[in-house]
Amino acid sequence: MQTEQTLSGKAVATQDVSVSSISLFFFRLKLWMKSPTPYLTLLGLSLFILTWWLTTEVWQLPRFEKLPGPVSVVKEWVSEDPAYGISIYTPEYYEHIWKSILRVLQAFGLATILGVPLGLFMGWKKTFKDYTFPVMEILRPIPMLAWVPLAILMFPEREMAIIYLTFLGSFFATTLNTLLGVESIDEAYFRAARCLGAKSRHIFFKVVVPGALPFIFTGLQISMGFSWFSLVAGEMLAGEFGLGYLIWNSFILVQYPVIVIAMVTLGVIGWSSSALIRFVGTLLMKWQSRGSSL
Amino acid sequence: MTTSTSTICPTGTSEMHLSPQPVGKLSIRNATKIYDPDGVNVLALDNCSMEVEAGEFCVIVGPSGCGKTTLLNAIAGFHDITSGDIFLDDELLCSGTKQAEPGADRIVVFQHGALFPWYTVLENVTFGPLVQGKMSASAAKKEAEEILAQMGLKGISHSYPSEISSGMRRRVEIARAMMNNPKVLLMDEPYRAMDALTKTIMHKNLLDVYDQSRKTIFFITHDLEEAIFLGTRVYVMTTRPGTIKKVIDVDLPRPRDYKILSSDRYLELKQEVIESVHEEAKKAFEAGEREMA
Amino acid sequence: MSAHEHISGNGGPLQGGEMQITAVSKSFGIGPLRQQVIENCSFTLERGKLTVLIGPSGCGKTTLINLLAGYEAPDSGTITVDGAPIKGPGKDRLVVFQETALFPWMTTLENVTYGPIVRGEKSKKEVEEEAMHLLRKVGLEDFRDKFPIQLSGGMQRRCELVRALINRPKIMMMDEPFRGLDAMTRELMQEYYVRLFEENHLTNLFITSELEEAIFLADRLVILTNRPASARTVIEIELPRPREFKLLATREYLHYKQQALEILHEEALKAFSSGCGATVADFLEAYSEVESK
Amino acid sequence: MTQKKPVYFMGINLRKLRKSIFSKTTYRGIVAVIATVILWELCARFEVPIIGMIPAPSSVFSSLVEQLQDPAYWECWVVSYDRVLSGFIIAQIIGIPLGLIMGLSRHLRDLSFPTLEILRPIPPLAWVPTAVIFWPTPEMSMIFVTFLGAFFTMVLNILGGVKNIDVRYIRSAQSLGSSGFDIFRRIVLPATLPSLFTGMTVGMGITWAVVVAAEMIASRSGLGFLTWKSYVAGDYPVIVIGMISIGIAGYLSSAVIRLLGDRLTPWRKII
Repeated sequence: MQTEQTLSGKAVATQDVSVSSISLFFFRLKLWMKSPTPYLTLLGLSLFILTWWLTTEVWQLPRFEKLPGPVSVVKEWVSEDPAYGISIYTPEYYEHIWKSILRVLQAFGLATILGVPLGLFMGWKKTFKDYTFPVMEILRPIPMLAWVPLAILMFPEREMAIIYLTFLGSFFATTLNTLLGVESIDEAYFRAARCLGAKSRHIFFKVVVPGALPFIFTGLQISMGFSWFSLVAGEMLAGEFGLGYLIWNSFILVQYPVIVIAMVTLGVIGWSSSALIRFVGTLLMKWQSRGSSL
Repeated sequence: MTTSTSTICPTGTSEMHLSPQPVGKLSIRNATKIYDPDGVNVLALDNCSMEVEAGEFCVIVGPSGCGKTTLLNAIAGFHDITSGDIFLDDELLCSGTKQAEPGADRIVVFQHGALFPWYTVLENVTFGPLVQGKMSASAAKKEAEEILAQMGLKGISHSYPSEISSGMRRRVEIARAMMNNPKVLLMDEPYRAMDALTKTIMHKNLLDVYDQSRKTIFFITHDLEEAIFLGTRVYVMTTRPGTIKKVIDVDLPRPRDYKILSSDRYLELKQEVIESVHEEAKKAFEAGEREMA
Repeated sequence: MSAHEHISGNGGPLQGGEMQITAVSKSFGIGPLRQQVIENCSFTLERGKLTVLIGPSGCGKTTLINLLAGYEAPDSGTITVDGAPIKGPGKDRLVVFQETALFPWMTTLENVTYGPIVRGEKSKKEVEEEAMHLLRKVGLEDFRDKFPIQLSGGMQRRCELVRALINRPKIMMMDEPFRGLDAMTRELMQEYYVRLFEENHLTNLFITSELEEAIFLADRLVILTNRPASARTVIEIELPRPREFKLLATREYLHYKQQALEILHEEALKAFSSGCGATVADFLEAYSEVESK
Repeated sequence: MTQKKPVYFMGINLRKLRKSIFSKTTYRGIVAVIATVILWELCARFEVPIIGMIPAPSSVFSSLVEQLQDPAYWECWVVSYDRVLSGFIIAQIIGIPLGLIMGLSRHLRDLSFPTLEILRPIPPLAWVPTAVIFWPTPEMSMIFVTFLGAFFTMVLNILGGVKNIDVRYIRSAQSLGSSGFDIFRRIVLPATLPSLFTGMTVGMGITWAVVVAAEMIASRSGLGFLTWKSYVAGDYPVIVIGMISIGIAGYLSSAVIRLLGDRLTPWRKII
């Protein structure tokens, strides 16, 4: 199978040289524009927004009438003088965003710094795994959000409690995926390294770490999702500032369009953070991407 | 490609008798291995004995699951044997009480290849000397480039393994092994799953390396044609529990090329091997089905 | 493995068909991405003969079989079975795929009876009886209620053969069916398959990239050119039937092998001059040196 | 050289079982868990900062005895399970057909996938206020949020499962004379089952997390509320009991799904 793939791959590669890569990109773009995909995508999105608009603002169906409609949301969002105090022109909006990002960064960073080495070590030394893994397995089924009251109790400050919650969410995902990554490394690589005279520390840094990288990054992506998930809950229950708090506060103060603004903002930031991790992953794992792109 | 230089065979020259002392003599005496998976004993090797001369190209053939790889792993030091002794150059390598330590004097070329995918070709080839601290980075790089060039692999040293063809990958793996000047090269069905054309190239390349270095090569395969074409001696193993059933001296002259494939002697040898292996293969096949039922 | 009995089951003898491929072309993509995979390819699958297609890896063999099976339509040219042009996939032409395409969620028996049952030609009981009859012949009767994952590689291939045969196809198409099996099992499967063929004399098309396998099996050997693929040469293999493995050590076999290798080499040369493929370059390098010696 | 033969009892390889029970791994695991509990007790006794705030295992145990006899505690289990199951089942009813249709029809996929992609990164809990505004009863809004948690995972897993079906299976079936609905029923459906169950397992995990949080935020019943109430009331050991109960409840639900998955996809088990 391998040679066949390489062979056909090379055949494509030689063609790419004869046509320049820019013109090829435009050709692909043109092909894509000719296919129904972009139009259906647009249609789907407009249908969604149209339904939202019609049900809430035009027909004002029962139950829907209370929901904020797209027009009121967008108006509020881009207004220089927003009725409820949150728009792209108000510093408060950015303060909420920044606070949430900061919390996720701290928690996620801590989870990565602790989780990755722990996972690597668990995968590398079986004895260590024997002792630590059962404890983790017992803690794992407890949803991270069930920790909320205990977290508030444990930490003197609310801020620390929220960060702790967010940290818990990502810590398990990171550790377990790293462990899985080490265990997925083909035994032949360990054997080859030992054959070539590698000592323990060489094996750790030159086989275990790079070999587990793909799984580590999958883990980081999942853990980033979890961070946002638990952050919102933490902020809703115990926050001052932050997007989760903004959602809950706007609900209590009956400032409904702000809820939607905060939700969409959360979605965009959450999506961008996973995209960023994917990007860093591709950069670090050139040996994977270069091979497959060929 | 055929010019012999000092880099690819640092200890010897193309003529064997000139080298001061050929190394890499393997003596396997009464090796027995019992596995214990799931609390069930499986006899993988049963009193297996063989003497591999220094500088011999020794080929082991036998049906799948007959214990060929078990033997290779014991020599490489990946696991122990239950009883018996294995000597390398008259020094005890492993026995029933002692597991061999994996080391750069016995390098394995693996069945599915084990180039580190996360390192470039050059980083792979220089891995051995660098982790052993035997060479400086620049010296290792220079020597690696030379070896790669001799094996016809110029210009790929900064590619990743996933970017080159499977045939090239195998050659890089041999280059990585030769970089350490091992006493024995252990090859575990390295050309399995390659198509006929690629195999042709691989054989020629391996014969070149062998003719220049005269390393002891311990080669495991399923492919009988390959066995006779490459080997100095072919050892036929029985189906599990594995022991040596027959030793066939391949008295074809070296250096070998494809003309040998049409010689009468080659056909005779092939006949002989087909007969003894086919019988074992059928036994193994039927035993496998009985086991599954 | 009692393959020497007649395998047609209890539904009368099987009747092979004749397939005519005339000036077939196929390309993928458009504009600068267009790749001509098959160009002006013509050959005939003669009634009751075993035709083997061989060509370099990635030359478009699998695309060709997709066209013949009717999964894809050719850009131009015609494909007829017994004079009638084909329309889409049909049970008169059955494909046995690379690796295995047994449905993993069905047991051996369910897999085999799938075809007749969905077509509803016979009662379930009749179909199952016939399936059991066939399974018994290939030694799989004890495995009727096992899932494919519980069968060994060789058993899976035999189950696939039965799944195809029970539909009484006019033409059997085998797309590198033994790829991925180890060499020993592969040889046994080849022997087994050739017995089946010699019993039935269905029209068979067998695609492979292994030359040895090709010559051992074939009545007619069609050598394909490199991309874009077309039939380059047809060699009639007049080795005696029934075929035995000893054949591989005879002069006649060797003669065919060298004849075919020469043509494959020429094809590799052409492919190289059109700038295609590292494997081909490797091959050329090795092979040219052999010739110049 | 005598060979030991496997000993079977009710289809279980006894030697293998004995080997795995009396292994170092089991022994080390038990030691580790016991050590953790002792450490936890000590931390609480000596009032170590942060960790010491967690109620000690001894006090948790004594209040557990009380709770187990209290019908209100069991009421919480019923209520939470009720919510999880309603949300989860609705997610299956809507998610499975949607995922299948999106996998089979390219046009429908193009049409609906972007909308899903936009809604998916919004954490489910961010929907709580909107749900409370929209649905007439708090119960319904909670089930809606629960539903959301499982829904996206289901759709994406099934979509992936359908798209990854090996084309050779479809082609074989076509050759063998099968077509239309029969291919759907006998090929597409079973081929998607493994990824469907993966989606269900992941979805069940998310569902519990969502229910617990939603109960804390916007409800007056259920296991999540039990934990929150205990915190507010200062009955700290019950917080730990609530957490453990939630852990057990979540684990049981996943175990049932795994069991169901193994039953319905027997071909994945090896031997």
